[in-house]
Amino acid sequence: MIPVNSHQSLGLQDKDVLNMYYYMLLARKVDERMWLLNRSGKIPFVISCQGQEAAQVGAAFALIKGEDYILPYYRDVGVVLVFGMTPRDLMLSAYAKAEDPNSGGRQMPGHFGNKKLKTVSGSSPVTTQVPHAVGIALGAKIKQERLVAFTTFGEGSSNQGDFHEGANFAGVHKLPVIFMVENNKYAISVPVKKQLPVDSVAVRGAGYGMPGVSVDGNNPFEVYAAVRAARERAINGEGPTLLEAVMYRLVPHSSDDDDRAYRTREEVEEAKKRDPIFLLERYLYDVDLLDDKKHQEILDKVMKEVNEATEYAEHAPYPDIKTIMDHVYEG
Amino acid sequence: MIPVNSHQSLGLQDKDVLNMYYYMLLARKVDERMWLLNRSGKIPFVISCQGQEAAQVGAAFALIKGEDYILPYYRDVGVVLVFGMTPRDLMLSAYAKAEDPNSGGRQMPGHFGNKKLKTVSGSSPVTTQVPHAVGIALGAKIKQERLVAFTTFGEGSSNQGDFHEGANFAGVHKLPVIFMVENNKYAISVPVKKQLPVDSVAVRGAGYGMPGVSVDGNNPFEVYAAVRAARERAINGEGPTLLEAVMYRLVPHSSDDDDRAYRTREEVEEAKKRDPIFLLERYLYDVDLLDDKKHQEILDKVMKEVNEATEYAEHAPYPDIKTIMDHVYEG
Amino acid sequence: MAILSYIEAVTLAMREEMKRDKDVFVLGEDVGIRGGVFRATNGLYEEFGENRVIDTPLAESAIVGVGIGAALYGLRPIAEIQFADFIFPAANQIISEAAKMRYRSNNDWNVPMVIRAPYGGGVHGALYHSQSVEAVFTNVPGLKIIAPSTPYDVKGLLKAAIRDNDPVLFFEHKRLYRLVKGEVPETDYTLPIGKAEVKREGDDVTVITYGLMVHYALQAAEKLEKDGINVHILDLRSLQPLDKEGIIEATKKTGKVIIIHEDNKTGGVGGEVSAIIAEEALFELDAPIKRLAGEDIPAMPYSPPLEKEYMLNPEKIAKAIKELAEF
Amino acid sequence: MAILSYIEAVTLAMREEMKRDKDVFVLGEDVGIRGGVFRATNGLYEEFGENRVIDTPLAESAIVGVGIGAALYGLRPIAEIQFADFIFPAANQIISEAAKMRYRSNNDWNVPMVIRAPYGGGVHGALYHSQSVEAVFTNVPGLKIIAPSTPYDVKGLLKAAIRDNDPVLFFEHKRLYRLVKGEVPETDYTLPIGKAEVKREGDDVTVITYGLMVHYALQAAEKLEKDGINVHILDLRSLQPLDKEGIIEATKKTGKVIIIHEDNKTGGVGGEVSAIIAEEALFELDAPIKRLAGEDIPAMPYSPPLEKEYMLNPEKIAKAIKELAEF
Ligand SMILES: Cc1ncc(C[n+]2csc(CCOP(=O)(O)OP(=O)(O)O)c2C)c(N)n1
Ligand SMILES: Cc1ncc(C[n+]2csc(CCOP(=O)(O)OP(=O)(O)O)c2C)c(N)n1
Ligand SMILES: [Mg+2]
Ligand SMILES: [Mg+2]
Repeated sequence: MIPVNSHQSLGLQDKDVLNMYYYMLLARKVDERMWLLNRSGKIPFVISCQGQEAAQVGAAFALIKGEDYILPYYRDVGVVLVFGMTPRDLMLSAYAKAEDPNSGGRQMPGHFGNKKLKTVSGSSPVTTQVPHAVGIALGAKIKQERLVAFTTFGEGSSNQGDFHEGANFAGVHKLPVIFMVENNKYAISVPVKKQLPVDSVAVRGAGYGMPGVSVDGNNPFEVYAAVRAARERAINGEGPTLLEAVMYRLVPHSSDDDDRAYRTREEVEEAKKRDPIFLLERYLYDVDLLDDKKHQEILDKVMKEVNEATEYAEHAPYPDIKTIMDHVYEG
Repeated sequence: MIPVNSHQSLGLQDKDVLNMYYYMLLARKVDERMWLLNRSGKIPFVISCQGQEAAQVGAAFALIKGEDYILPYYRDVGVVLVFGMTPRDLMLSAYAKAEDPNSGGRQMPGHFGNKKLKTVSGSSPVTTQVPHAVGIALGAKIKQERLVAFTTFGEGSSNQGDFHEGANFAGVHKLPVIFMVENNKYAISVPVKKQLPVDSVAVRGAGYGMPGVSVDGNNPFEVYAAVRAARERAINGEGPTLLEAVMYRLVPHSSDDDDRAYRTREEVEEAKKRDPIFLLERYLYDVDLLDDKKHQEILDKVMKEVNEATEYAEHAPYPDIKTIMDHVYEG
Repeated sequence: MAILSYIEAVTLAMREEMKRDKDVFVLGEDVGIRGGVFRATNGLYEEFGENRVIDTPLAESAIVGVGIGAALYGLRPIAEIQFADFIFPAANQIISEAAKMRYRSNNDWNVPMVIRAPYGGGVHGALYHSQSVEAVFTNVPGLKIIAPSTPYDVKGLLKAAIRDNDPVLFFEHKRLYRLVKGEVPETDYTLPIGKAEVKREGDDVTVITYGLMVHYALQAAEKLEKDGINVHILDLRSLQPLDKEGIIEATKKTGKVIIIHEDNKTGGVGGEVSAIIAEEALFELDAPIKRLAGEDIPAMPYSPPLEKEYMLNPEKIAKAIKELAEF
Repeated sequence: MAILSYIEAVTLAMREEMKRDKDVFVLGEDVGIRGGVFRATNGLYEEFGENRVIDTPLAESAIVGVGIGAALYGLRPIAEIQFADFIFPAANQIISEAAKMRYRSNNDWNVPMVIRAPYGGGVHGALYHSQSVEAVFTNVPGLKIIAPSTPYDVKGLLKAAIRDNDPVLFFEHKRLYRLVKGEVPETDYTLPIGKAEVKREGDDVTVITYGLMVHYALQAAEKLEKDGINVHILDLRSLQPLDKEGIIEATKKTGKVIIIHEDNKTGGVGGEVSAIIAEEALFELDAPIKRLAGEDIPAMPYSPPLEKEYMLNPEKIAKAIKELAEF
């Protein structure tokens, strides 16, 4: 389903594409491991990236690490990995250990944040990061620094007032910010047709004087190209862009959810045929960037990282209870 | 500027048009009187409809009194008059007297409300009425009653989250509600180009799966036709409509404002040439519905009402201070 | 009489009221076919259909704001906020609109709406799925606020809330949903909003509390009984209005008062309760009015040892009561 | 030393800080060419340009949320909420985001932002332009809350707030804007957040208060002086954190405490102050802790007699103090 030999024309080198594959696989395997750990009672909670890795990794590849800011949402394992978060970091967070760089074990997994990686701390109430991204872009404009703020959120979350207020503010001030909706068709149990009266969130861009672009979220190259174009626009002072990457949430909402209550197994199985990992694998085989041996090598590398990360996190210490009052205020 | 003989084709009879003129003039004269009373220290505050009467009266004429609900905003003197609020009611409110049917003198003028008139009580924080209108429309749908909820707000206020959340909800559930933006070019001192990255709020309709229609707010017939069409749609289960009536706020934001700080006198003078009262007068003369005598008759009638209302309100009693604790809760 | 869990009592109250009055309906996120993320609306969609059990878009200000509109129209909405932590996007609709509608319209319009929200911690919910948010709303006249502790109280108070003609915030402690079971009559009873209840008689120390802490206090009292300390426990049940007489009576009972809540201490409901006593029953006191409450941190951490450290428990409570008894 | 009005002190503090630190900027509704509806940002647009004095769209959640983002980026935003009554659309950004950012990121990110909001009544502002909203935020650790009463305190505390590395709500009593003038040094001074100040020494009755009520209490004290009643007045200045030691010391001074605020009594800041005293200085008391506060109505009515009835004034205050003195 990814058109053969489409990556070159987008300026992606062969090694980039393999690298994308690596990150997508890494995200998937970290995620799968967390489910296992959850089901065996080792960690209390997982929220998944499964099905969204292509969009996440494709997007992050179009940004510039060290310059751009990201304000990811809870599913963005792919985004944060590309930006430098390690599987160990993620596992430390899943186990709520002291060394977790996101929050020192204070927040649930999926609440990413790391100043060094320009990854802005996120919370649970959805869509609050949208105005923050706009504020960072405003800051960059005031300070005349060339960078973008990139933020993501679900299609359900795009119905929060903060989306509207943030997008409008960015539009008025032509700020260097990229809004990317990861439309995975569900908001917990609520299907997109009960969330939105339109087929695509991207149509809302026009209302904020910005391009609204909908792309195939299972194709990392398409997402890469769209984010790259949006970044260009932003950096050139042409203002924000609203992107929508369309995909499917392959697993339940979270480890607390049971999706059999609200969607059929057939629907899920059907979607699995477009699993982005699988599609990119097929592409890589088709364009001869991957064969069984190379494939196994990558898989081994990924699994080694996941194993080591799990091992490390499992044995890492919890935060000291004496720290509970720390950092309410400065000092 | 109103095309000659345009009212008949819209289904408006001569007497309707004269009636519209009467209400517009009444709104204007009530408003002008309030400024006088304010400047002479008799009432603490005025917020004006001046320049917006055509849109307000045109819209209200397209609704059905006794069936439809209105959720007006603070400038909608024209809307509420057509729906049955009297100049006396308005003056009682301006003087904050006990008999004020809007709030018993508890709220500032412009905070309309009267259950008998299906005029829903409004507050000061802008745009909160938008979800209320949607909720009324939802109620009507649940109870299968044929009516619409009509709500208005300024173009600045359309940037609040509540607009987005309300419009989206209405779109998803295809509810019988009409959103009308009165785009008078300013939100206090902030011109529309600092509020909106688009030329017209109406373009946002598409994002909510509803028609977005922008009309000349100085032409009551155009507004009437647009609201009537929106009402048809709504009643037929086709869902909500977003209308924008474009006009100009002819006076300062309120009696506390001084608009010389932020807009030129030339700009205001220019806009006064399109004063909707003046345009409709010219139209009525042109189509021979008005001559000097008739004009004077209407003016006399209006001024008599305004005078009597002022007189009555001025001498009406204040609420008893013993009532201050009443109606926090039922009983 | 059936033995129901706390959450079953929630569901039952809604079901009974929806049967009784066709104007009652439910709206919120995932309340439909999913039956709510906690399953509080379980079965209602099947029984009453999608016109009366409405899955809304993910937008709390609209859930409450649209609910207000429907209430103005004459319906009786029950809005579910999925977690109390997510009530703040709706703060303006609750505080500026629902709470003030009757007063501002001089009794012309009113908002008969219930807003249900699961709150509280001890469920690995971390910073944003564990909060106690009730105190934010206790400075807002026009609202009623309920926080029941038992299945019996849940049914009686939720039914009362649904029939009330003013907006009611109904806070359900999510840790209690399946932890606590109790007898719930099949009869159609309601309980008065604004009345506290003595959950245990005693004459040494008075505990004033609500929610999960009622149970922890009861456990602490059992333990202390053996040490010869008799604990009197008042369950506030309603946080707005507070039952002043009940509070003062409970104070008189022992002369030693400790107020306990899971919520942060500073600015919590305990402050108001203490102030009422200090203003109206000072000379009944034999000891300072103590407050035992959550630490003043932004919210409860995820990491199990930190969560445990934050949460009060029967041991911490027993210790504090004992200290006060020995004062 | 210049004599400035309260609002001039607000403007001066911002101007000085904007000169001192180019990362400080202002955003809000009508703050630009209009200089704010109260004129608090008067002249700043002309002096610092539209890049640092930003007229935002009419959307409070964005004003605060965008401010938070800019603060995360390293700037120091001063966000103006036009009237405190309109802060609630931003409640989620304030409570869930600004207040929790440092804690949730384990000290990695922080929000050095000031949110200024004119509050309070007595200005014919009616239900939605007169509210005292401070108590809604006092249960939220992570925020600091300031409510100064004099031009001197305004300048020192606003400058401290701007330099603070955590989010600060800065409530300005709008009735004081032009009512009160006072000496304001030209020097670059700050005042400590969290410190109350004794505004009058006395030994019969202690008044604990803040904002406009400080002035009314001072007037009442003048009057009572003639009756031989010496009133001790503590101006809290900061509502979060509260100055516990200052409160206890002021309590000890007289043994008779009356807490006064314009805000509704129930759930107001007075409850917390009273609870602190009842917990930590009970035996210093010679009388019940009194609270004199706004009636528990949703907000202050427009009609002049009702507004007057709602507002406390020096007479009502003197009466209450006198009663307490005679207790
Ligand atoms: C303000 C708020 N309300 C409710 C929730 C509970 N909640 C968490 S995720 C979610 C669904 C989000 O759906 P969507 O935006 O489509 O993102 P997805 O999970 O599908 O990626 C809900 C309702 C929340 N986190 N925040
Ligand atoms: C939530 C909120 N924020 C701020 C205000 C203060 N305010 C009152 S009217 C107004 C401008 C409204 O502009 P617009 O929506 O264009 O309506 P107009 O007054 O121009 O008709 C502002 C900022 C308010 N009433 N509510
Ligand atoms: Mg989704
Ligand atoms: Mg306008």
